[in-house]
Amino acid sequence: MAGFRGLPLFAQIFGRKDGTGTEAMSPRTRQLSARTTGSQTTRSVCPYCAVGCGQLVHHRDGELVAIEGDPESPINQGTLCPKGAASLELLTHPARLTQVLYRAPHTRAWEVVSTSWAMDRIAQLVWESRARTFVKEVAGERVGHSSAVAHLGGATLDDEENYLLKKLFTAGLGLVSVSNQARI
Amino acid sequence: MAIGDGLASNNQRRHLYVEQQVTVGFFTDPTLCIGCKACEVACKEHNALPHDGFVFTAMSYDNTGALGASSYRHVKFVEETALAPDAPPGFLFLSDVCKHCERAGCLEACPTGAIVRTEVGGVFVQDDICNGCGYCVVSCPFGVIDRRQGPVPGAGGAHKCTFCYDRQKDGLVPACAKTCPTESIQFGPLSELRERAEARRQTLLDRGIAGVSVYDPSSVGGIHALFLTVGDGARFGLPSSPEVPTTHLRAAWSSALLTSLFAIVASALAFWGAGP
Amino acid sequence: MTSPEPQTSYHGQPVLKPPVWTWEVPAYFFVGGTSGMSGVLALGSLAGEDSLLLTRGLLWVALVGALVSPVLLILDLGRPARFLNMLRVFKWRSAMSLGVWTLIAFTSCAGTSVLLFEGYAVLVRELGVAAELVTVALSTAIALTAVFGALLATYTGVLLGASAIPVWAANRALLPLHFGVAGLGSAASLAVLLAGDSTPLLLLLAAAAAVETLLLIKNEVSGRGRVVLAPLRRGSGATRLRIATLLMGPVALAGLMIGAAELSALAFLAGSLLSRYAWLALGRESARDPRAVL
Amino acid sequence: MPGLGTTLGRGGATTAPQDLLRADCILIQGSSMAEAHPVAFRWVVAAKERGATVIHVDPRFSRTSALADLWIPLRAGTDIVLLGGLIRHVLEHELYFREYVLAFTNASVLVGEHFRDTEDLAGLFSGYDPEQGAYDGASWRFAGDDPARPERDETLTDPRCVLQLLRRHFQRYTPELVRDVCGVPPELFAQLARALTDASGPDKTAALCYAVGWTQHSKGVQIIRAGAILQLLLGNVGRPGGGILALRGHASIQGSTDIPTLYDLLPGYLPMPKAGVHTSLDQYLGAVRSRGGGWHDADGYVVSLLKAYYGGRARADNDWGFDFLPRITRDHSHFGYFMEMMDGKVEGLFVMGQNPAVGGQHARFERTALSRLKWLVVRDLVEVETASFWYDSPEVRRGELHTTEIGTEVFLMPAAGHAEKAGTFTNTQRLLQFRDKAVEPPGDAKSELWFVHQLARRLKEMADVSARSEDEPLRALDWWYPENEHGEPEVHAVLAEINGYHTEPDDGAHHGPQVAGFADLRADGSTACGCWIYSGVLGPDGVNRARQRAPEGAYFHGWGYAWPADRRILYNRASARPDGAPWSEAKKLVWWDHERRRWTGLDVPDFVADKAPDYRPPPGAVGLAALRGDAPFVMQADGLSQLFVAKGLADGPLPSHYEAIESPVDNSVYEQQKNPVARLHVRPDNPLAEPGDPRFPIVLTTYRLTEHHTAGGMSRFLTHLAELMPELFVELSPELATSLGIEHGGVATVVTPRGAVQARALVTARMRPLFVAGRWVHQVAMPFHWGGRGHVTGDVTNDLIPLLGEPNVGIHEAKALCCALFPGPRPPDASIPRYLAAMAVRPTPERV
Ligand SMILES: Nc1nc2c(c(=O)[nH]1)N[C@H]1C(S)=C(S)[C@@H](COP(=O)(O)OP(=O)(O)OC[C@H]3O[C@@H](n4cnc5c(=O)[nH]c(N)nc54)[C@H](O)[C@@H]3O)O[C@H]1N2
Ligand SMILES: Nc1nc2c(c(=O)[nH]1)N[C@H]1C(S)=C(S)[C@@H](COP(=O)(O)OP(=O)(O)OC[C@H]3O[C@@H](n4cnc5c(=O)[nH]c(N)nc54)[C@H](O)[C@@H]3O)O[C@H]1N2
Ligand code: SF4
Ligand code: SF4
Ligand code: SF4
Ligand code: SF4
Ligand code: SF4
Ligand SMILES: [Mo]
Repeated sequence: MAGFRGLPLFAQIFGRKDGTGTEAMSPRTRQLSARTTGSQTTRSVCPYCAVGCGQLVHHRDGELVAIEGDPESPINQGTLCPKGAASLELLTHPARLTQVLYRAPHTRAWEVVSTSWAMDRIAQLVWESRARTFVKEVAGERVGHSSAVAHLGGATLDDEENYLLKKLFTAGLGLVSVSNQARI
Repeated sequence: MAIGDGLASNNQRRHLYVEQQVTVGFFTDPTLCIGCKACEVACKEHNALPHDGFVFTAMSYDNTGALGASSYRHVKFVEETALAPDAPPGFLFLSDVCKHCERAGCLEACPTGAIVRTEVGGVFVQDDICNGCGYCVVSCPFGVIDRRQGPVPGAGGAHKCTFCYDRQKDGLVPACAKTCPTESIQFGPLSELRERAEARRQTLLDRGIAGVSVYDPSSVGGIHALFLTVGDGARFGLPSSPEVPTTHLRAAWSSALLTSLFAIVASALAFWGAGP
Repeated sequence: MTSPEPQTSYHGQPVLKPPVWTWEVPAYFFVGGTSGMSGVLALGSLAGEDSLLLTRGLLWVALVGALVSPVLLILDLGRPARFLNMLRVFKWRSAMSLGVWTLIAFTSCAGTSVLLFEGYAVLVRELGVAAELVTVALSTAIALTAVFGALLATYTGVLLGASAIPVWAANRALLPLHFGVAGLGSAASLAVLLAGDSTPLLLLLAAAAAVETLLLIKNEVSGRGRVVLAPLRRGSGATRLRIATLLMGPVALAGLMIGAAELSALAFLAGSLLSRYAWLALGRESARDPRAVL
Repeated sequence: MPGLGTTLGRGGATTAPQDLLRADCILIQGSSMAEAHPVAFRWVVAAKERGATVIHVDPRFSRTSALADLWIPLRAGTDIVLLGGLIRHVLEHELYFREYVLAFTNASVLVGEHFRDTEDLAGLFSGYDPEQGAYDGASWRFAGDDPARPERDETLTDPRCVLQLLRRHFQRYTPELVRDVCGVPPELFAQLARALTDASGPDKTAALCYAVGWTQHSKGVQIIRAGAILQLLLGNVGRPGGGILALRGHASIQGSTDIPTLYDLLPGYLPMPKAGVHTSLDQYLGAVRSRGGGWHDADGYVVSLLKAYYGGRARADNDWGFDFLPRITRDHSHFGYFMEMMDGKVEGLFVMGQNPAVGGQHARFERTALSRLKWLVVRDLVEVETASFWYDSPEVRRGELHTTEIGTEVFLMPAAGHAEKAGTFTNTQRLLQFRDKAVEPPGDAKSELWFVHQLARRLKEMADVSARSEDEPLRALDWWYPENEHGEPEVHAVLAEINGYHTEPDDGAHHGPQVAGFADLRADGSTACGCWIYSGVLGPDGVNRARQRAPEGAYFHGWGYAWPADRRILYNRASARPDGAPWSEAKKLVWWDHERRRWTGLDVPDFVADKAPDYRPPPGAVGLAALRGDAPFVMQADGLSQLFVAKGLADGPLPSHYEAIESPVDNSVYEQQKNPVARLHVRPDNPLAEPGDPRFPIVLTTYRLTEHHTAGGMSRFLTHLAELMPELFVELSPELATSLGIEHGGVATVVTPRGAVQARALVTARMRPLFVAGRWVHQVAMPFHWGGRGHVTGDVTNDLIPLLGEPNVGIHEAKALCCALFPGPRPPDASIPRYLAAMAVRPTPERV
């Protein structure tokens, strides 16, 4: 009988309703709640442009649920532009890379390699290229650099990351061909 | 309320409108809109909507084209070619959305009760009920609701703006209004918005902007998503006098009943008269 | 290009959504109309004499149509498995809701009628139910079949008329008549084809054809220049509707006049079917034209 | 950002978008703020609603123009003429804010007598060496010996004083010139001038917003200089609702200039040592330090940086490891080394968060250059075109490159996204905002922090067993960071090093307590600091100020941390009169509290807190003490903003108009056609159109769309963004479309000497031909977000753009060049010769 009572028609007849209001709601509708409800929230900053809008990253059990503007941020006061609003898809879309891909010289296809192998190989390549091309001095002037191993990028990276990159590449390895979007 | 009120603004603060059964709405103001489409994206992200095709329409910067089963917000780009060669061109943006009509054609038409009126006055399609009969589609005088074509989640059912009923139940502002960077979309109690819309109209008239009006057609008993229009509303694709389809019921049923009567009588007469 | 036309619509885009319905819906209109009006004829046939066989046939047509109708309806649903949700509510303002309830009522009545009709002997002779009682029940059932049948045949006009599609809404009063009469004529035509012609059937067919002829004329002469009615003037919907009403009206009449009853019946049936498709096409075209509502 | 750096003292926006709310007028020029910084534009709209006048100067009528009160269309690349016209207007009509200009700028300073202006030398300044294509700026110096106390003429009448030089220099920038060069009618110019000058004065301010619409020119720095001069003359810098808002690009572009991954800078805007120039630490410090002003303390910053880099190996006896640092010898910038790459001189390249195959200039050149590498490491969220150049590029499709012939070893490594790692972004308003990590990155995706740390560990191990002297810096590198369970260094440890610490550990720890700010930094090895301007972000109390989220007050201190020292409006001492009182009640920000004898107000004073307004430096004073109490530009040797820049710019002390390198017209301002010191990189694989080349009569400018992000890696792969702008298009006027037979919505091909690109035609009255120097000039505009991958693909606009560089920062010229336009698609092989042949016979389009 409970099922029958739950039927909107019943509610309609006995409640003199026209079937367009809450009486016609399904159990699911009655239980609706926002997808962010009950999730954990981490404060973040939009990864796209330099406006630096505050974001709230909602996640549950290690999975992202939603990313929205942080209403407390004095920069954006909860709002976001279309890019910021698409941040969830940015992190969750299926084209995200999840493995290290490697292409050997002259071959036609990617292969999946382990991260540690790739790191060892990259370290080796850096080491060799730098050794081959290191210039100690030019015309008696101290140079101490290699310009043949280059770096590009940084404006999407964190300050801490750029700091370590510059420290390793320039202060450690003596690489000078270092550039990022600020140049262009 | 002004842009920059932040947490104090209706667009950001949590609310109890559902519990308190306050009728809420939108007021969308093209004179504040920057055509960024954040509202479209935020809506799609929140509702996990599929894309609507990657089609270049050449309709200014609008490649969404229309509201539909997978686009609940649609920013319209109205470009006016310069009338005088050196006058600045007009370029107006208006974020269109379901009107959540006071007398909603879709709601009245729905045979399953899938469409309901919520506590806050929104018109809500219950996806778990809708059987995809499509009657709401031809019953919306604004061309809003549509049946989603597969193969995508929610295919076969009719969809449109939910007024973020799920969010509102938890005291959250609709995703589109919350994200709008310039508060071109304002969310709040409908009565307040009506006043604000009128005040805005007056302000703009005072600033010398001609042809400003509030779009709130009485022919459907008023709408819950008010718009400001500049110049001819037709440029924004807003019907001048939308009709609630059920206003035609009287005439149509009268005709149906008379026809029925005619058929029954005629057939009786035919057999009776033709009898021996 | 420097003196542009004033903008009268949003990039010429449609304001309304076209109907999403496919072939099943007009087919259902046709089947529902024919079977519904067969119920009406069944009632009428009771007034005649010696037409019990005809009554029986008409009831069967009504029942078969009643059973085919939901199949067509369901086929068109975006989510066919949810057809039964139609029974969750009863909404008098929704022509679709009323229609479905009508269909159910009609199916029940037609089914009951057929059952009573076919079970008459068993009921009276073997189960000993009073013959009067069965007769009254049967007559009532047939009467109700007729009433619901007539509504079934005409509500589809309400369904379209009470919509936002301008050309449908503009014809709200006409469509139930148009569809009802088409149903009546179709029922008569089908009966002619199945049971052979008889005066009452031919009379009814003639009456239906006459009404459709009038409607054809009305469509051609009135409403010129009205934007909402533009689809009736030009386009594939208009062509289809012209052919359909020509078939139902003048052609069927002509057939009757030359005594080719079967031909008339066939023409009418074809026109009747086509007219439903025509109206769907007209609806699509109407929805596409922003001028009709801006 | 030397435009702002040389003029004002620091290379950052002086203000924040939120402060625009207090502006009476907002001039947006060289930016489409509503489109590229939509949320920052929120504050423009808010200001407009409060009555501010919003002006947009842009070749395109854009979504920004739509919201502006006034749109001024101009020919791309002519901003200096318009700004020069405004400067002239302000000077000629004595509309400048005299008290401000006199006290806070170097208007009264006298320039040495050897200086010759462009007026005298047909568009060149004195000191030009045509052989080198470079200036010797010696003759641009101020009169007198002590830069901290230059000779001044407070009456502003001496013909050698900066104000009079300005007057003379801009004399020819008349409204008529503006009309003839920019295409701006005099009435419109007058409206603009009125709006700006009306919003200037003690109780009014106007703000200026610019972005890459100004920088991406062969004279970008000087355009910014012109804007800054105008703002200074109007008295708008350092005041609420005023200032110059440089709208920067990526999430942490400001951060990546502050802590630069750039060849010529070290953290905190310290220059990279140059071979043969900075031969010793002393020599280096001599060049970096100034006698007066904030740069005097640079020795502490430099030594602390070396201590942060080399730890215990940086000692007094080895010049704190100064010689561990490499020296730069030439242009090692993006373009510089891509040229070398093309010539086979670069072996390996790391690309971390950039996509030069699409975003790079002359992208076709850059993609081809990639194929000459021995190895390439790309780290990104998706497989961007830079990673797939060897099998999926226009060059491979056209048969210019063959996959199996490409010997490059390519690594494509998955990067962690912003919510998958913790770290700090520095936004356009110099605000450091720390993000916590929300979730783990997917699969094998790792942060750059992890990557560089793991690479460093491996390389340091190799160095430890090598005996080579060149590996000494690597062995010396202080790589002390504790690791977390993922093998990632603790981000707070890195931030602590950036902030700086006392080197003396208490108890066997790596270091002592963190320093409280850059004032604590010493040149004696007792402090280490990775980036002095960030010092204070993670002080001795251990509070990460970049992570703070408790905003308070009008400038919401307590939300993030703004460098330097949490000052939100730079040079804010200028918001008070020389005597320390606010200019007006309406525009008060920082003022002198006579009672407490301190600067106080709504912001952290950008000034020595207790230096009285009437302070006059004693003879022999150095550093900040050498600056007067009414000199707000504390990073300048004289404490004044520099209307005339005597030192530090490659292309002259004053902005002067040169045509874009590719321009349809001759320079009508000077005989000198183009920036004489622009880096042209002319070579057969980088051809340029000559000025007025009849084959390329149309001005092409490029821009971004709200719906996409730069090279597309963060937008083309997202359905919700890709569907909004699915195809590359070119915007053109109805007049041009008619004359070329191009249909709205149809396909057109854009051709420059470097490439041919196909796009859909968006014919719109928002693009407008301009009447320039007696003829109609047409402009077309293209976004540049498409490439070969993602949900939506298309030709690469940057295949059209030349590789050439502005002389100070090497920025390319993507905002003004020349092209030809054809109806219809380009042939699959993009055979440019075919187009060039066809072009020879085409008449120049006219307005129809
Ligand atoms: N949606 C979105 N936002 C972004 C980005 C993005 O890709 N998409 N990118 C970010 C990045 S990296 C950056 S650097 C910024 C850039 O931000 P903006 O500089 O605002 O971006 P653009 O669209 O490249 O150029 C701005 C305007 O300059 C105009 N312009 C072109 N030539 C000239 C000229 O000669 N003079 C003047 N006055 N104007 C000219 C163009 O028409 C355009 O409207 O945006 C950031 N924000
Ligand atoms: N014609 C023309 N060309 C232009 C311009 C123009 O105005 N006109 N503008 C120029 C300007 S201002 C700029 S800034 C450039 C921009 O051009 P690019 O910097 O080349 O382009 P982006 O697409 O921003 O590249 C950033 C990449 O970083 C990736 N990424 C994001 N976060 C991370 C992370 O945490 N780690 C790693 N490893 N990767 C990450 C993104 O997926 C993206 O692929 O384009 C320039 N090109
Ligand atoms: S939300 Fe938009 S404006 Fe804000 S930081 Fe992100 S990209 Fe920039
Ligand atoms: S606009 Fe259409 S879909 Fe929305 S409530 Fe009204 S009738 Fe329904
Ligand atoms: S399609 Fe769904 S929502 Fe629309 S009328 Fe039918 S059942 Fe109701
Ligand atoms: S209210 Fe919610 S569902 Fe409706 S348009 Fe806004 S975001 Fe979309
Ligand atoms: S988010 Fe706001 S400003 Fe952006 S398009 Fe939508 S309504 Fe307009
Ligand atoms: Mo950028």
